[in-house]
Amino acid sequence: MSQMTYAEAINVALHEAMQLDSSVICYGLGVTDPKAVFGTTINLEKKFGPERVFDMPTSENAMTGVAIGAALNGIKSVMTHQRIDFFLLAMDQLVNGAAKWHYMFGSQNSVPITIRLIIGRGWGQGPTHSQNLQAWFSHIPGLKVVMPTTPEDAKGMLLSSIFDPNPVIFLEHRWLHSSIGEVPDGDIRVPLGKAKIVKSGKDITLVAMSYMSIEAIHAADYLEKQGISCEVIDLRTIKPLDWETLMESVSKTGHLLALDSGFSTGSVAGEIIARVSMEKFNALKLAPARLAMPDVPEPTSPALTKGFYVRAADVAEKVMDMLGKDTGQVRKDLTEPRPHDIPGKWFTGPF
Amino acid sequence: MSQMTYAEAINVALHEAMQLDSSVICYGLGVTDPKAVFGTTINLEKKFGPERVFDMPTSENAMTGVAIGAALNGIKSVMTHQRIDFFLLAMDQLVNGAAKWHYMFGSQNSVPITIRLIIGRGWGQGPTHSQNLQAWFSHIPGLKVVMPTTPEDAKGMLLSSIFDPNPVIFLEHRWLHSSIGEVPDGDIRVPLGKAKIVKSGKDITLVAMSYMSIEAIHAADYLEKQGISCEVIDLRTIKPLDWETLMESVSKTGHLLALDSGFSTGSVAGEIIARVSMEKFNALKLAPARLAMPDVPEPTSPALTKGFYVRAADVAEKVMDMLGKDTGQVRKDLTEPRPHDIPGKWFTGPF
Amino acid sequence: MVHPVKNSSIENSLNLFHHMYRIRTVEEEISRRYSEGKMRCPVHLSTGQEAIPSTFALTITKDDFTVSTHRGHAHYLAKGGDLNAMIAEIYGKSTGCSKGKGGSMHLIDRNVNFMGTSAIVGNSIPVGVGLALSSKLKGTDQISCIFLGDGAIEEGVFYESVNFAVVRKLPVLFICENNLYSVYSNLSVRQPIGRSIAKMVEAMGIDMSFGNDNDILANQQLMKKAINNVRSGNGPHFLEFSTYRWREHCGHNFDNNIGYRSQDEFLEWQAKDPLMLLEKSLTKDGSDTTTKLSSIKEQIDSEVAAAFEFAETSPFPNQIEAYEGVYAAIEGVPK
Amino acid sequence: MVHPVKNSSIENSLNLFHHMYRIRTVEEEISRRYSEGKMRCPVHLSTGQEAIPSTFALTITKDDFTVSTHRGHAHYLAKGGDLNAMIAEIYGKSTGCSKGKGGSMHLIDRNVNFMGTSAIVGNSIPVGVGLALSSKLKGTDQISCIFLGDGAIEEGVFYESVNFAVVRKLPVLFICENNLYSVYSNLSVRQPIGRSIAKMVEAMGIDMSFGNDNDILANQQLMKKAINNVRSGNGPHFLEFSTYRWREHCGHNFDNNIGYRSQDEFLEWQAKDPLMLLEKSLTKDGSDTTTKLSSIKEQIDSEVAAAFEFAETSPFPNQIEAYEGVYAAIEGVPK
Ligand SMILES: Cc1ncc(C[n+]2csc(CCOP(=O)(O)OP(=O)(O)O)c2C)c(N)n1
Ligand SMILES: Cc1ncc(C[n+]2csc(CCOP(=O)(O)OP(=O)(O)O)c2C)c(N)n1
Ligand SMILES: [Mg+2]
Ligand SMILES: [Mg+2]
Repeated sequence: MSQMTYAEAINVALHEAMQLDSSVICYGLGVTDPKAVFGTTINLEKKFGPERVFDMPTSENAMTGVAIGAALNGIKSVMTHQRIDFFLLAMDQLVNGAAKWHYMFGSQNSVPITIRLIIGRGWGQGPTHSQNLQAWFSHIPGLKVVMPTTPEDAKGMLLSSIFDPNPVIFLEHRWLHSSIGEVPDGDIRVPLGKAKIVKSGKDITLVAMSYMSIEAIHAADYLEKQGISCEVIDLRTIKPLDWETLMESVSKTGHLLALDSGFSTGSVAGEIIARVSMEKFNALKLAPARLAMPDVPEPTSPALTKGFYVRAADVAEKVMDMLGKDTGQVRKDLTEPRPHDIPGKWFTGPF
Repeated sequence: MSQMTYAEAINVALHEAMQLDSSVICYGLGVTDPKAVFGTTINLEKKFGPERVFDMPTSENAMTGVAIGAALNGIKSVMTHQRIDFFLLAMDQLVNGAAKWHYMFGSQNSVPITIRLIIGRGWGQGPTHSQNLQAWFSHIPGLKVVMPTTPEDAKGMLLSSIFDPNPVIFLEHRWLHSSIGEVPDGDIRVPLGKAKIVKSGKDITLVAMSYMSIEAIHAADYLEKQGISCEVIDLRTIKPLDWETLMESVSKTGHLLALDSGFSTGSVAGEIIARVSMEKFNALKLAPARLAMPDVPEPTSPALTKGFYVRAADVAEKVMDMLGKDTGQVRKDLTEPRPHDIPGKWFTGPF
Repeated sequence: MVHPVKNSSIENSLNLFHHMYRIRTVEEEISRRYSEGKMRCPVHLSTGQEAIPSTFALTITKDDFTVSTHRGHAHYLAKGGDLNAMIAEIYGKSTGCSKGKGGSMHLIDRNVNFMGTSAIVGNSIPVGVGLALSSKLKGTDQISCIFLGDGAIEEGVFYESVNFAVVRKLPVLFICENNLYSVYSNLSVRQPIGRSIAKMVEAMGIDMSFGNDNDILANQQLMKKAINNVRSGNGPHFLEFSTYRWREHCGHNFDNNIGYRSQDEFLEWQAKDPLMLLEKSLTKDGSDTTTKLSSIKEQIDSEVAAAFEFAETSPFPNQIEAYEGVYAAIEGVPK
Repeated sequence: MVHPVKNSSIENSLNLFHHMYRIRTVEEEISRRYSEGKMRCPVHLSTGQEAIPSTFALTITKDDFTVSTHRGHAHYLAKGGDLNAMIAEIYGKSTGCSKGKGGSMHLIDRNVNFMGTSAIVGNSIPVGVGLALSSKLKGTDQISCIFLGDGAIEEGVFYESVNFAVVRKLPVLFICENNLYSVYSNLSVRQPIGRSIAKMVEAMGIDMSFGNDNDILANQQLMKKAINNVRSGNGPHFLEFSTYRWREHCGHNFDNNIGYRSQDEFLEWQAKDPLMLLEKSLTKDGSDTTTKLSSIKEQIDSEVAAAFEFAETSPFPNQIEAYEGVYAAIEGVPK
């Protein structure tokens, strides 16, 4: 057990995986450069050599197909993109190829590839460097979609993703990379498809993923002081989603608020509301609710992103509103941090 | 007013648009070939010349960017792809470019492009020629998504799409191309964003789009004989979706079944269930329901697609089940047509 | 270098004939039966294009990897893929090489490292490059062969794949069958008139060779050299062959009447039919050869008939299988 | 052809100096102020790369179209884009050229047909080709210029765009600024060593020229010829220039210390600084020229200072504007 950042936990997991299995390779733009993808790929090339760890041409689509081909002969690729937005170039290889290969060839091959995509928000990233497209991936049969929140889960789920025989989309939120936590040593595997109840409670179920789980926890802490007991579920895996844990929680609390870092319409949070409404209609004491990003591209100016993101205050206000409590005090208690567009003071840009 | 097929209606709309406005151009693989994209582009090149109507290289991504660039100088492109699946190669240009251009450059340009994509099912099209990805497009701010069901709407909405200043994804279901209907002459515009109540009823709201609206109508006709009155809403536009018409209907019927031709998880039908559950919770008399494609790539063998699609029988059975009626007779009354994998006997493949 | 003696040259020609005749017979039999409506998936036939896969068949080894396209029957057969399993796949049977999930456009035979075909133009190209990367990582001498058409040349992914193969000097053989058309579109509306595909690709930093007119013996030499070259570790190679498909792009008919190409063009190519020419030249070699030709035909005719019989009598997959196999199971963890 | 007389040559050099000095000053002023934290978006500076946009500025006309990349400040300025509006955009102000929505990576000035830049590598290339298609359709003589880096060459969309431009003989000028790096990756890990980009593109069927080492007067001739060529209807042209960025890929610092490139390499290029060399050669031309240089500098220094003042004092957009402008309004229909 050691304390480390989320980025370090990813780095440790990559070292562990490559050490354990010589068929694991790691590539992507910047994987071998001095910045090492926000530090996540440090020392990999040094340790495992340029055959297994390499930079690549700016050819997102072909390089995804390369991972598929290598996978058909037993190579487990971890491919990294510094922004999810760049990966839009590779949708053909991902959706027509990787996701369907096992199925459409009668289950003779598997495609064990892991695609690390960095999502984020803030700091002038603007419309094409800040998308959170998890809903797209979770719509596609054959893909697994993972969104860990804590350093421990980042490590344990990256290891599980790499050794999963299916294509896994591994989404890292840029605002989590510097968060710190205890991480067990060695080959720890956190199973895909199991949510975590990070806080148990009885009044309402807050369900979230990745960075939104952090906002949910802040809100739950605040709400606790206001006498509201929230059950916070960190989904961790978006597909397959752990419906069992979720349904059980809603059965208990009778209230649901689903959070999402993606655009509202067609969000994963929407799918959650839909499934709960269809399957636990009678358990719901009142209308379920969702807080996600507005259906708007993210603007660049810091003036325009003020109040743009879903923050703990929004969550707390929504919960109190749902439960019929007075919300007048919330925004005074939970002000938007300043500056609002960075994860912490340590962050000085440009990324 | 004349009787024509859906494919002819599209052809007529293209002629009308190109006649009305010399800045309309039309291109895509096969647009000028003898088959003329299932007959939809017949005579366009002859009438409007090879500068405005042309075939293209198999370069889906660049050709989408070409439409954007031309649009910035006032050209209205109608681009056509014979399968939606091919267009996965162009997600970068569509999502990072076309959808955001107007917004991210401070509303100085608009991008009036129309992208015709053919969706479908059946007849051995298999995993990569049968996807229905409307949920993806409707998740993206800045796109409009249109899915007409009738020949009249195909014509009127294609005209509206072409003259809309935004990028419009125009989805045509292959099984509708040969359906016949009355179509008004001339420059008729069916507004985007307005659903149509194709059958009014009081017991349950059936909401559908494109080919699924046909199955919904069949089911409603059958259910009427069983004493169940369905209100059938043909969405026609998926984004922006006509929430007003939908909410009003659910308020009246208290029951909702949403149909979709896409994969279940993350479907447009899911978003509909979610929004109705959040906004009309108290109007719902019981849990809303959804019928969409299974979360499975479409297999090729006709043996494997038996019972695979959502058919009128499934809809009728689901409705009766929701309303507590005996469903024992449904599948005897509404058998799966034979062969089950073609829209009609006239269809002999290969497409 | 030792020149091949006459006998071995006849033997070689008989072998080529075998492969060409086999591919032709399979495709024509599909064509003959297609309108029965039992093969319920799109088929893209290679009648007229048999020369290239046949030279491939004689040079490639079982362990080498191969991927192909929508028009993949010939490549599957040339690589040694199981004929019965292919026909059964087209019939949608459980004995099909993809268990009925994939159809004509998704062929695979792992026993001979035929790794798959794709219905999306260009889609299998980088997959082939990835297979070459895997050989290099594993230190084997397997090369990876990628069949593609002239249309696939237009996809950006082709170019990206070539670039990466060159940068990492991977053992990839690109085999482009330039049949002048992509569906009903002539090359001239898709690529610059007069531009050589092979020369363009050469400028990307890759060795290339170009074979004309279905000239099978000349092309065989190009194929051999290219395969040897790639296997020797000289990096990727690009082969372009000029050829012609006889039947419609998708389906079983002739379609010279619909107007996108001329009957004259078709006849010109039919006169260069490599199968017919080879047979003609072989029958000149005396009655022994003629007898051998007949026995090859006989053997193949009955093999093909048996394959269709196998396909027709095989069971359909069970409906429930449609819902299985979306995810691969984690080892040790039941699905 | 008349050779330029000495005087007009000095004047030309002074004009080039004007543009280079202006771009340099803007970029360096951004760099100087960046750590204040008021420009809250990624910036990709062109310090060291000024020669190419400056020759462009002197030849291109206002009506011609231009698109560019994440590293687009210099191109925007060279095309005649409004300096105040650019700096304001980087500051996220409502007076910004994209009203604060886009930032440094999304610059536009419709008044001079600078049509946009993109933060996605390769993304604006086909957009430029589409603009050329529009000129052809409208029968104007506007050409379309596309700035791109050596990294963008690796995207399939580049290749697809070139192909389409050639097939339809569109008036497109591709201007590739090859600065050897994509972020921290040297060309050698991304493209075949020793392969010429320009020659590869030529093999795609396009005219090309190559300019070395920031040699500004030579490059100016190439630029002029290329622009004339494209305008004359000879189809697309590809220009490649070898150049070097001085500062880090993204941000305001020097970064030769972090290890992806050597200080020596940097110093070698700095010694070829086109701005410094031009100034040196001009000051040799006598005191009159020296005075003119000083007055150019003075004028630009104060112009740039004013632009920052404008940006700093401009109002921020209203929060509510974030939610506006997702869709363009249909004419006659209120939003
Ligand atoms: C990405 C994509 N675009 C378009 C198609 C439609 N399509 C199917 S086959 C084909 C022709 C490709 O031509 P070529 O590569 O020359 O192969 P050929 O059919 O001539 O063997 C096309 C365009 C497709 N399947 N995938
Ligand atoms: C599709 C895509 N992939 C990766 C990136 C990350 N990225 C931003 S700038 C850049 C470098 C591009 O290099 P080049 O085209 O040579 O331009 P330069 O920065 O040298 O001017 C990269 C890879 C991106 N923005 N878009
Ligand atoms: Mg072809
Ligand atoms: Mg560069």
